[in-house]
Amino acid sequence: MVGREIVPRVSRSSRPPGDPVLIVRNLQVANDQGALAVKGISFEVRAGEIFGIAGVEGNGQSELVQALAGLRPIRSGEISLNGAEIKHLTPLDLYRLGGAHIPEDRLRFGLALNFDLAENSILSRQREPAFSTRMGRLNWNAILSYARQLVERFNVLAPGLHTPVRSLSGGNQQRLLVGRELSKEPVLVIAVHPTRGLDIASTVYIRELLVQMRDEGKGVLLVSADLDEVLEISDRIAVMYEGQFIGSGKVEELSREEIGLMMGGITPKGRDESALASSPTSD
Amino acid sequence: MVELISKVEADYVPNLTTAARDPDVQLIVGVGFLLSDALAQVAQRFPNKNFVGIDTFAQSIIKEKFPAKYPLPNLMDIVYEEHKGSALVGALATLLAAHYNKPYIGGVFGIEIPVLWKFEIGYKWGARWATEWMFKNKPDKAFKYRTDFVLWTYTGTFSDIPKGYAAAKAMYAKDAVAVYNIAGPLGLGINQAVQEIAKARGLKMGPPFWIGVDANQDWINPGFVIASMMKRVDKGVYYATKFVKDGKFRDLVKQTKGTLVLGIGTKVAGELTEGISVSTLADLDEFIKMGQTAEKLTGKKVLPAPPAEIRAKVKAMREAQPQWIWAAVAELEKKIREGTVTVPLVLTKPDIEKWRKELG
Amino acid sequence: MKARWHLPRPLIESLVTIFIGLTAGALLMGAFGYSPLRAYQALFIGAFGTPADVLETIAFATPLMLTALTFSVGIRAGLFNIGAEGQMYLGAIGTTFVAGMVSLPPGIHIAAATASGMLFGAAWAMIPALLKVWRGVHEVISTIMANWIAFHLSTYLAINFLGDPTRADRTVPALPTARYPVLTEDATLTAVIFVAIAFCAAIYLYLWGTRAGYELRLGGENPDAARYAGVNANRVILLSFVIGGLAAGLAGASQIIGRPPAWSLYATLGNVATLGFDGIGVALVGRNHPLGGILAAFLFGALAHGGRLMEYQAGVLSELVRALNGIIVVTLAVPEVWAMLRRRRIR
Amino acid sequence: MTPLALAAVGECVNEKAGVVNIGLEGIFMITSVTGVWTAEVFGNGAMGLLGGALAGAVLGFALGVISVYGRADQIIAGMGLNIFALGFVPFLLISLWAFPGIHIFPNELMVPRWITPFGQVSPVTVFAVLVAFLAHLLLHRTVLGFRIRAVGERPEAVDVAGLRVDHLRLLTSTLGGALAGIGGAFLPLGWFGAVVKEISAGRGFIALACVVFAGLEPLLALGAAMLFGFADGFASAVAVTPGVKERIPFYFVSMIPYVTTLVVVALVIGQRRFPRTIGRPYARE
Repeated sequence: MVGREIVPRVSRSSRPPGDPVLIVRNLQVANDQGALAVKGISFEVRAGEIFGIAGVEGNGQSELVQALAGLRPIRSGEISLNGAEIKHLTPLDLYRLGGAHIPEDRLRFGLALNFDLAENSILSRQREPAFSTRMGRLNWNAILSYARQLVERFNVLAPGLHTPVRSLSGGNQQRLLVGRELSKEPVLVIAVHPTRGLDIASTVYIRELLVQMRDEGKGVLLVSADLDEVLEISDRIAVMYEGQFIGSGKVEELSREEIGLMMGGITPKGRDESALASSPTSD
Repeated sequence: MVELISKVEADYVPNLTTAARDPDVQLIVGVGFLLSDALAQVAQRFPNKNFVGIDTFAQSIIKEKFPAKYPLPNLMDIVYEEHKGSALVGALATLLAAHYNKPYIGGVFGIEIPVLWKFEIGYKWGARWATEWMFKNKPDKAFKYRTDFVLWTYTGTFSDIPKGYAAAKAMYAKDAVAVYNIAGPLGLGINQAVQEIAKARGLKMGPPFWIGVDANQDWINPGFVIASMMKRVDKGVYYATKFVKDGKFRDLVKQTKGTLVLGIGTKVAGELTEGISVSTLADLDEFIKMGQTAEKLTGKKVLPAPPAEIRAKVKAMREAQPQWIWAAVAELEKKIREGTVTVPLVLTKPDIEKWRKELG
Repeated sequence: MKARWHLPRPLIESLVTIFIGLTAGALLMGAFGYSPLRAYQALFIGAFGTPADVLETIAFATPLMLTALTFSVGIRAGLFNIGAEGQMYLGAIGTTFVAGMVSLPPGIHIAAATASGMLFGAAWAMIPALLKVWRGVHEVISTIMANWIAFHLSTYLAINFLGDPTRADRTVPALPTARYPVLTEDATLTAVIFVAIAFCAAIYLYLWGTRAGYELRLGGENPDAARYAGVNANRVILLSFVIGGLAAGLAGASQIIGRPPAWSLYATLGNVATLGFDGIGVALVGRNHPLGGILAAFLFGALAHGGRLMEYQAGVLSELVRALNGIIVVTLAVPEVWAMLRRRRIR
Repeated sequence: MTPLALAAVGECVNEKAGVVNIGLEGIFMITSVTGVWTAEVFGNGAMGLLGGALAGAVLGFALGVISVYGRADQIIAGMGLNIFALGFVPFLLISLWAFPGIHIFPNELMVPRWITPFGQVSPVTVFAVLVAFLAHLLLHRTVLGFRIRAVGERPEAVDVAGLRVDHLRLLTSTLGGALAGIGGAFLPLGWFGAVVKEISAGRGFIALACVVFAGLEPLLALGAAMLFGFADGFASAVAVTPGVKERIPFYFVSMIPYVTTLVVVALVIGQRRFPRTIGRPYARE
């Protein structure tokens, strides 16, 4: 990208990661045309770490994440989320088991533009007892106070809670979305291109939030086409190329150039894949 | 005279009210049986205005719901004896079948609403009468009435002309000699079917024929419309207007209990007031004249051919049929007028079931 | 409390489209040699000239707000349910059956007849709904085919099972215990108007006040976001068709047990025909909002009722009112008109 | 069958370009009137077909402008056209000919039919078959056809390639309208012998069903039109057969074309793929 402004780095503490919250084994996922887009991928995301997936867009990242989020059927393979084995994952399973999902395209998946801010603040949380009764009535008082809380906590600039989300700026839309997902008290956060198209302040802020999540002991799966972002906040990195992980390792072990080459399909060291399924002992 | 066309039948009350509120209006005419309830209601609200319903039975609603008011003095239903007219054309078609040695006659109906049962059974009854007549008067042509002799179908529509075409085509394919149109514009579909055959065989005149309904439809395709069962709505309106003008309207309502029957041989106050007939050449002339007036008024062509040509063609067609056929139809008409035969009037489900069992 | 609904802009937009529709109508009338001024004057006087006319206008509005609701709920769920027509026929059949053939105590009878109409309407709506869920058949095609099938089926049922033995033209009339009370002698308005308004209001509360309503609207607003939020798309389809069918069924019921003088269904379905189609325009002018639909229904009721005086005094066929309806619908389909309007205002 | 085929083939091409015209029914209705009117003005049935085509083209063009530049919801705009026609046609009938609901025109204005050994065939029917083949060739064998298909699938690519997305879509919707217009004019001039206010009786929607059935392939659409034409004729033939009507009430026979449509569409729909941007306006990012 040309003319990119310098984004201040996010500071982070280092802490040993905990148990895996997401285990993926031999996952295969097809794309819309029925061709295999994810060709047998295995990895883990552990509590207290950020696992970054880098790669040029269109190498299967979208399909991978959609499969993990229950938005796309799995062709084969296994997913274990927070200790539960799931064959046919649905979005509700993800939320129920403590997953949060910041989708790649906030306008397509994450928000309903003509709904107002309050309504968007419970999107995907509408079934939680805090927001709707057992009989199915929405608890507007709770929703409004929760939305107000989100707005304050995540610095969403909006004229009011009844403003349609369409009229918010991109950064504020994303703050609302990220805030909503992170306030689910998740054990696993899946974040895809979380800062794409945002202003600097929002970008820094959202990266800080993700790091903060990690520091609070949650697992974060970060998928981003922005190599700087991946390098900056990830603990471990994998590079995805044509539906597979072409290389991976701890962030300290990989150079920028190395990753850049891998993104182009070139594996300088011919790394083996064992590093991916890293168990605590292999550290 | 102002005409209000209702698009939704539930509008009828407001429609009639709109007309009744006009201070210049003395007589409000509603056409169609669906107006009955509305007429009964509005006529009560405007006792100074006169109301006439064509094909309605508003007075019987009054009788049922407000017996004390029956008959309402400012309301007249005009009903027609379509079953009698249908019997005449049924006989005509059957005699033609005998003459041309054809196995069937046909009838194309609209939506099966009970009102059409009158036509259906009348037509079939006339057909059977004709077969019986032939045994007595024309034994060489005589055949026994069969329940499949009349091909008939309800098309479920009063506007989708191709349905009329398809139904008629199937009937002519079975060599029906004539098809009776009881579905308004669908007659044009029947006409299409006839024309197709005429063109293929290079015919200038039927058979095959079709039979018009309500208005005189003989001019639509001269030479192929053997006759029309005419129901003169215009006469009904004319009588009603005349009664109002002569100041006799309310007296007549009292005399007739509010229902004026126009049919064959029907009389009011000793005067013949008929409204049903099988079309004649004279009727055709009258309709041609109306067509010419319309052409003058609108500046548009209404008639399919020059009047003299239409007349000549129809005349030639009529004369090409043997005299005994017309005589037989005239005999039936006379018997109906005298009351020596009775055409069944079918309006209910048990009746239609019974008659269909008998006549097919 | 701050208003949840920003009425002014939609209201202005609706008024502008109506203005466009009326202008186009005036041009049509002018082109065919009628006087638009006289016509519209008659139309206005016809609709609002006397208190009785106002009530009659409201009577016309009653079924329209319901068939509009059918379309609105569909659009809110992202579906084009143009099957109100057929669902309404079946609703009329269901109501006629309970109102005319079943004896029940007063009070209960009205309720049962109304409910039966609504259920019949909803049942008929299940055909396109299930075809959509099972086979993905586009609802525009299936609802329109279902309308035609409903026409023939209802005529058949009306004549063969519900026919009045003494009256050839229509079904058995509703028993007096099943009739909504007439509000005034001067108009055909009955208490069914309150039921209609209450139903619209209830659906409004349902759509904006319940989880299911939220999910339904989300499904229409953004199907991907709905999937993301764990909303079952098939549930949304079924739910929106059921609500739409209930509304259309109630519309059918309202014309049988809530509209004098016939209190029955005509064998040609003439006293309900076209009310379903007219609901589409009403819904769009009402911005697909159940409460907006009520206002728009009054407007179209006025056009329909005023149209007759227009026909009577200015000689303009009242069917033209439906052409105006069509122009208004087309105008409302074009978002750029509003974009242009907004740009102008900024300038 | 002829009007169905004409409208369906035109709509196939139109939908390939990504534009949906739900207003075919309305176009049928309006062009049936304009067709007869032109025929009467010129005293010639063939001119009437032209009059129908012209009015259809204007309506198609108008819908195209609304969809392309106005970014309209095409389904709602099309329904609007249908509703408009429902009111406008009766108004037109009475305004033009001072007679409510129906107008019978002189017989010699009927488009003549060719007499062949297999029965009578209207030249318009032959034309419709020809059009289906031409549309097939256009879509699959010509550069223009390739562009039309590309506009439906990847308008952005067509745009980048320097072609006008808007012009291509206007072209197809005008063409589709014109073909439907010929079909509409054919209804009275080649078939019915009169105009009535509900002349098309749902045929516009059945044409749409043919398009869905055909998966936007003109030749299949032609086949579908024949099938539905047959279902219609079959219904009428069944209705008159003695012995059948006593057992099956005609009401059910009348449903046959509509039920056929529903069943057929439900059966094939899974195998049909439609252009990616169908029904959606194209906006440059």
